[in-house]
Amino acid sequence: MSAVIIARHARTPAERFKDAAWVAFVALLLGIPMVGLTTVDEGGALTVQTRFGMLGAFVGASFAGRFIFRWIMDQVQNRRAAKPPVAKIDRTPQAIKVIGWAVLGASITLPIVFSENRYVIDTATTVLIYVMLGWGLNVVVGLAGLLDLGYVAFYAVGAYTYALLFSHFGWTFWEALLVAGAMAAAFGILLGYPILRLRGDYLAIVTLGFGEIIRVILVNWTELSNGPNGIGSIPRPTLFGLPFERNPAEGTQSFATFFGLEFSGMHRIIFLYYLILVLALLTNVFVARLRKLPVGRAWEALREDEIACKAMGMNVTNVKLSAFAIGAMLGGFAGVFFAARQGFISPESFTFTESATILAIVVLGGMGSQLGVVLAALVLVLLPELGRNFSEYRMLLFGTAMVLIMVWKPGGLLASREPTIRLKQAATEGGEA
Amino acid sequence: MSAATLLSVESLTMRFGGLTAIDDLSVSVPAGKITAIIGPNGAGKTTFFNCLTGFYKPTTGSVRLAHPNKGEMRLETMTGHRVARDAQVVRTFQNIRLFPKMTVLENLIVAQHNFLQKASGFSLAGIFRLPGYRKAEAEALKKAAHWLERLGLTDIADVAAGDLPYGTQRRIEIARALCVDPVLLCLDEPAAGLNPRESAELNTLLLSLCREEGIAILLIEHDMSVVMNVSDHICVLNYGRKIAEGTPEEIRNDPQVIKAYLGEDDEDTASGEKAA
Amino acid sequence: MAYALQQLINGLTLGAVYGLIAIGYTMVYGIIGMINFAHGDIFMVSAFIAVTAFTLLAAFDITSLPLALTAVLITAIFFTSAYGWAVERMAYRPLRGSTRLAPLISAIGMSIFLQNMVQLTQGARVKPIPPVLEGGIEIWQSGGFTVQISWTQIMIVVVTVVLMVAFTYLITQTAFGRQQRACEQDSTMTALLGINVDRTISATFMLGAALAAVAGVMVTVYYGVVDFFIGFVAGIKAFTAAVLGGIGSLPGAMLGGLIIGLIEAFWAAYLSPEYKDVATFAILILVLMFRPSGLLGRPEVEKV
Amino acid sequence: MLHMEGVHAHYGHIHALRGVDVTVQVGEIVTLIGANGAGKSTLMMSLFGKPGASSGRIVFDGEDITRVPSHLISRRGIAIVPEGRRIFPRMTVLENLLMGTAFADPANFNADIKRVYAMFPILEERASQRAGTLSGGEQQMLAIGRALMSRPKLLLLDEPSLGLAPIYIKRIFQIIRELNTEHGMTVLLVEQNAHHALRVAHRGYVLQHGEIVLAGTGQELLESPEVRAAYLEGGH
Amino acid sequence: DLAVAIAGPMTGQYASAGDQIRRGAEMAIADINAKGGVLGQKLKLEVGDDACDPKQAVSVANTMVNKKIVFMHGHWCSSSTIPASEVYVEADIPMATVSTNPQVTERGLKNIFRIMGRDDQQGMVAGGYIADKFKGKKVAVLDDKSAYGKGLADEMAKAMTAKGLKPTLRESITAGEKDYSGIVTKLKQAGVEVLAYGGYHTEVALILRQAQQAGLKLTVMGGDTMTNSELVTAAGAAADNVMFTFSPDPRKNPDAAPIVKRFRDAKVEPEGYVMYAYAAMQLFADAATQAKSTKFADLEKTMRGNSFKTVIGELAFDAKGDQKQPGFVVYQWKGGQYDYAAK
Ligand SMILES: Nc1ncnc2c1ncn2[C@@H]1O[C@H](COP(=O)(O)OP(=O)(O)OP(=O)(O)O)[C@@H](O)[C@H]1O
Ligand SMILES: Nc1ncnc2c1ncn2[C@@H]1O[C@H](COP(=O)(O)OP(=O)(O)OP(=O)(O)O)[C@@H](O)[C@H]1O
Ligand SMILES: CC(C)C[C@H](N)C(=O)O
Ligand SMILES: [Mg+2]
Ligand SMILES: [Mg+2]
Repeated sequence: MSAVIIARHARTPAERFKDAAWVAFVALLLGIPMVGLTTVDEGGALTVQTRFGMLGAFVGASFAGRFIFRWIMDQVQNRRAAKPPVAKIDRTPQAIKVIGWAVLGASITLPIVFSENRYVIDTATTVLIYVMLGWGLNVVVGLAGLLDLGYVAFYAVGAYTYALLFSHFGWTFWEALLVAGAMAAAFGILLGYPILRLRGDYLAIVTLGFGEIIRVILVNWTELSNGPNGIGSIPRPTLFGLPFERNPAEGTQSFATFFGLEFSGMHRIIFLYYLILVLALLTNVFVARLRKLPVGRAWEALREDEIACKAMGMNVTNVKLSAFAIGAMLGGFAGVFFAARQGFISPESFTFTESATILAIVVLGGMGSQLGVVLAALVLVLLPELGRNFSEYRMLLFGTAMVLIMVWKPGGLLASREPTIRLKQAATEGGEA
Repeated sequence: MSAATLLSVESLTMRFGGLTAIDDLSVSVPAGKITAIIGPNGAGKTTFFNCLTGFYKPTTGSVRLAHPNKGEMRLETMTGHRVARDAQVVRTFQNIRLFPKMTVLENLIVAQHNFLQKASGFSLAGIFRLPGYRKAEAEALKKAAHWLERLGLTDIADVAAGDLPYGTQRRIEIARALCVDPVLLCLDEPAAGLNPRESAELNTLLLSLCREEGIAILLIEHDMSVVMNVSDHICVLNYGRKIAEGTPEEIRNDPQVIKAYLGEDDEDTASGEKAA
Repeated sequence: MAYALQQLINGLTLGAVYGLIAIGYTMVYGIIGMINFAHGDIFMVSAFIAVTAFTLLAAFDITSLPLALTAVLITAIFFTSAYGWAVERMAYRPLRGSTRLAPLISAIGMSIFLQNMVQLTQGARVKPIPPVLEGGIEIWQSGGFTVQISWTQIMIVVVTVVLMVAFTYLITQTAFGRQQRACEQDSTMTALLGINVDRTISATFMLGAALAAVAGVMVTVYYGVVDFFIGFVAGIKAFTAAVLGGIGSLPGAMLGGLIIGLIEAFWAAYLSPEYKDVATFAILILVLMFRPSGLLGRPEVEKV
Repeated sequence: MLHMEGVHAHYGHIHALRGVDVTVQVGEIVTLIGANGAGKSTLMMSLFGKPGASSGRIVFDGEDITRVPSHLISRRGIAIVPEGRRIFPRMTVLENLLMGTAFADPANFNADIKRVYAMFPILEERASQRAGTLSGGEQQMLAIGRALMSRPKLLLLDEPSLGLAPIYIKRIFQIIRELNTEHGMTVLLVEQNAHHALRVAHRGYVLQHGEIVLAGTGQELLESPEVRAAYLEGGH
Repeated sequence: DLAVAIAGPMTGQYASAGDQIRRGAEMAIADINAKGGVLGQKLKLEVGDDACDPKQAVSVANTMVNKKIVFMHGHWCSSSTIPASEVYVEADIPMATVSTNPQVTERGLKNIFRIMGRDDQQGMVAGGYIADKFKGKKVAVLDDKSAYGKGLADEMAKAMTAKGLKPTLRESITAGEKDYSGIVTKLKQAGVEVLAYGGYHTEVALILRQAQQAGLKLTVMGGDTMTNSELVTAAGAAADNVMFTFSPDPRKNPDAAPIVKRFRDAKVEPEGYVMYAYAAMQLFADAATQAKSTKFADLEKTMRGNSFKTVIGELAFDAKGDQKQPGFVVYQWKGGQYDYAAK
């Protein structure tokens, strides 16, 4: 509420100065122990080193930064205040549609434009994996409102299922895909069952614990998972049986020889890209359709009010379990793809940080919004990538960005909710039928 | 009272620690009629509803429903959702519990979850939008539209339920409960927050639900202009016990009820004037 | 037997450390109903401040132990509280009134930020201090095995218990504690009753950070080594402890911490240390299945 | 005592108050009536800045409080029984009452709590029960009791009779009158029970779609045909 | 300009190793450029941060491919090196790594050259030393469950057992925790005097400190990660009980003396991986100069066929890409410095 007051009041330069001075003072307090002082190791014992210059620079920068920031914000607000508040027509749904199609178009043409740029396509593939994971987790968190901090467990289950099916039985990607999905779904139910009665943050810690349990088991149960060494040489998916290899086995064709192309590593990269694009789009259609089905509405209703759901005769247990199972299954699919793309998996890829990133994608995107997930995945994957140029500042900037985006858009990047059914439109549709 | 008994509650007791909220209560609710449960604040009315509808497990006692199609059912043994789904005993809440971010129409469609879920082949048929499911959906929509119309909510069907005024939300809750096809509809203070004019409209609605659709109604209400005008039968609770039972006329003049609940008549008596 | 006793002592001390961090967690949770993922990192910051302070004191030749400890505690509490305040002000206050998950994500971002900030400003290397409080008592000897309890261990347990009692009193018995709880349950209404919600929340964060600061100093003294990564594990363990004991309950946080410390010690002592985290989480799940609000958490009865 | 001038308020893009002018004199009971969604609750909450007035002026005791932060408003002597009661469900009844005294003179505490317990004996019986498990009507009594604990100069009551048994409704209106005459408390009252409300009120306003459409003394409004048709009689 | 790259954990838990690599490489590149570069072109260093996360490692690899690097020194963690190498091999980029897991070279990739020994050799040396030196004493084998630590510990246990010294205890701990009093008590109870440890130095320091508090005197045998002087800072005097295996100390290489001095002048102690990074760049510069080309086929042939003089000694590779004379030596810390341990 204090923000509201500030917003209405045109600030004088003196006030702005005072505000910035206060910020500088806080910066000084925070800076003394961290920036101004440090300990260095001089031959086995620590000594304190002072860095007053750096501290000064830090405080000065805080002051200037705050002063300029406030000034700009005030300008913006004044301009906004000058305009009378008009009742805006909510055009978001149309806008979202347009952006959605644009993003789709861009993602289809991307490999054509960047056909020689391995990095771009590979990074885009990573983005799509996260998009798919985000869409999967969105079912659990965004729609059903169940906080899941251990989503990575299902991703791991999918990846390891494929890796193990391959290494023990020689199953291919396509054969393993469905089994791995089912396996992950089973794990989803396994996790869901004991925690049906938990709410909110209790759910969070238990799911987090579940993710850790899976990871610790993968690390320690060496006979099964090869422990921390991971499983390698996982085969890449083929295109209807055509592998992407330079030297196909005797008497078989590879993609390059079949189409009479010269072998290039890019073929596989592009193929993997389109594969995950298709998987992700299928996920999207699947989830979007589910949302308009009774289960989907039940998930949302559950998020809104569990007790009212019960009073409407809804079996809340089944609804929760179905959310966990379907979310887990989608995570499992993504896991299979991940294993196939990396060719090597180890427990290190399935840490809590990974779960946190996926959750951040869902929340930053705007819970329940499909396009929001895409935007958030783009931001969260590209930020650290772009940040590579800043090397050691990379993760610092990443953390800062996460906070800033949340503060800037607390509801997520795209936060509007589209009804699953409308009276008007439904009536006209019904009329046609 | 010659009508068949729909619900019979026998020696129901509900204790919370040392507090006895319902004390050896026996009530019978006739089919196709409106039965009101009244009583001072804290008498145990809402607790009684909670025991009927599976939200609380009563300490002792039995609740038997003579379901018109399914025979006798023991409600006290059924858990939350089964009371609504199988026994078709549906309730509203004293503190409104809508799905606030969903639209009014969606609220009404969610109430038909079980029917739709089956029709969607547990989503398998639904995901491919097979005709069977589409037909079911159209049917559900028709039912929702019907109740929206009856409760005057058609214009706001596509508005998020949580953004609507209190009185409107009350009506949505009733519409939503009706979408579950109740045999017995339990309303907890449906007129709270309605003005006299709206209460009168509610009266009309309740009467028509009962008389035309044959839905039995169990009503908790403090607004005497509603209770006295629509009830066929009134049951008065105090400290979890039944202190009186009878027609509105009998109850209005029952000295015990006046003392514990209605208060001495004075020039302020709302019941008469409000409905004038 | 002697071995079991020693493991019990180890477990209790470890549990007290978890408990101490968990109290801060649970207190912040109790006021804004949000998991402050950055709490572990605040604790880490305080450990770094403690290291700097100890080193400074050594440089000035201040060797009196009580004096040094007090000075370090005060310094750490002062600066760490400033961090607690700033984190709340920057990352959480702007999110007041949005969904529950928004501050959670912001907290994760803050945690990443703090970790990397410390890594950048203080270096990625571990920071050791020379042993501060040495020695202890030998309690028992049997079969060639001496059971020891060090002064540091005693200090940690005592400090934790004292703080737990003091803060439990603060939260349950004082007007300030009542106002804190009110903020969590309905902040709008709390403001309507004349209470400055922002200030109450800030104060709670500072208190939470002060608790983390005490934990940071204790850990620095006990283990003698800190690095920028210690907040993560400690944070997760403390969070688990808080939930196990019943989030929002201070004695619960303490109890949860002790139980986890004991499970870890004994599981590692008699079964496989590899699976001790699995054991901890499995027990957590088991407990929550039967007591969905944790051991001492009040069951959430929702009257309908 | 209270003076609202051309107050507008919004929820997002919903324009809930469209320039309301309301005045409450010291020692008056003023009532607001209006249909569902007219903006009655919004008007009360806008005094506390939730939602804040986007334009217009609110003056209390000669001071402009339009932009004063919410928590400072109650300290000037305004207390509210809000819509939906908003008791603290996980606190005991006593703690809820104590919350009402955050800025009251502790010397009055014993007298105040006695007065509240006398009004609603059930609260004394249940002093250590968690408020969330109280019955609806008990919660309403608690909300009223909490508001009275701070000895406000101006008491805002948003549908105080909601969920109360008839015997208590009568009590409530008696109490309002008592507070007003014996303790000189000024009251702004929103009621669906317009009959009761207009009868105890010195003056009343009729709110429609966020605008004041009618004002007058209680008696005038009671007799006004528009009011009777719209709010007092069952529509048939 | 020619782009060459290093990759490793520049952030995260193992950032101090990344730091060493960077310093070594920067110095090497400065030196090479000062002498006119390679084939007339100046070298330009690209730094990739994988934080020891396999997924990021692949991403870094792709970035590097895009930057058209001609040589990679890295990655550091075996679990990163393995997946990343599959990217480099397709892009025809040779890499020199210090990752020690056998799988790094066992997969038959032709672009990998390991300028460090392997965990199995390392484990063999360490395990053999323990068996010889501490015959009859109780030895516990402990690891931290990382790919590196567990592999090393397994090899040590194998080698010891082969030489007739069976470990008394075989346990794992979780890296990143602070409290190891449980395991220390367990060691004390079992009367263990020697600890064979597979893992990183941070945990060893804590275990030593806590053992000291518990009145337990432990001798530790570890792997290459114990070169980090953080161990001494953190463990204090107890560090003198730490032995480890490492390639012969490049700082002792008389040929490297001027370089060592230059590092020390720049306030960088050329410990751990610093000199390896330097050597990797030398390896590339020499190979390119000899091959008169930076084409993969030429470089690969030259690297495999010849031997190179670097600051860490002569480098020559076998068909798999392993160093021909890995020569692990047992070291011991003494008063803040490490030196060859008594035979
Ligand atoms: N879960 C619970 N725990 C403890 N006491 C409870 C619980 N639920 C209800 N009670 C108590 O039981 C009594 C009956 O409550 P109930 O809600 O049934 O009253 P009611 O008749 O509906 O009253 P009202 O008309 O005010 O809504 C009340 O005194 C209430 O405080
Ligand atoms: N939190 C909110 N968000 C959006 N719109 C709201 C919100 N609260 C109220 N409104 C809208 O503002 C308008 C005024 O509502 P308000 O609650 O003030 O009416 P009221 O007169 O108190 O109605 P009632 O008699 O039902 O209590 C209504 O149209 C309502 O839909
Ligand atoms: C010591 C380092 C080179 C890293 C470790 N040897 C590994 O391969 O993971
Ligand atoms: Mg009730
Ligand atoms: Mg209202």
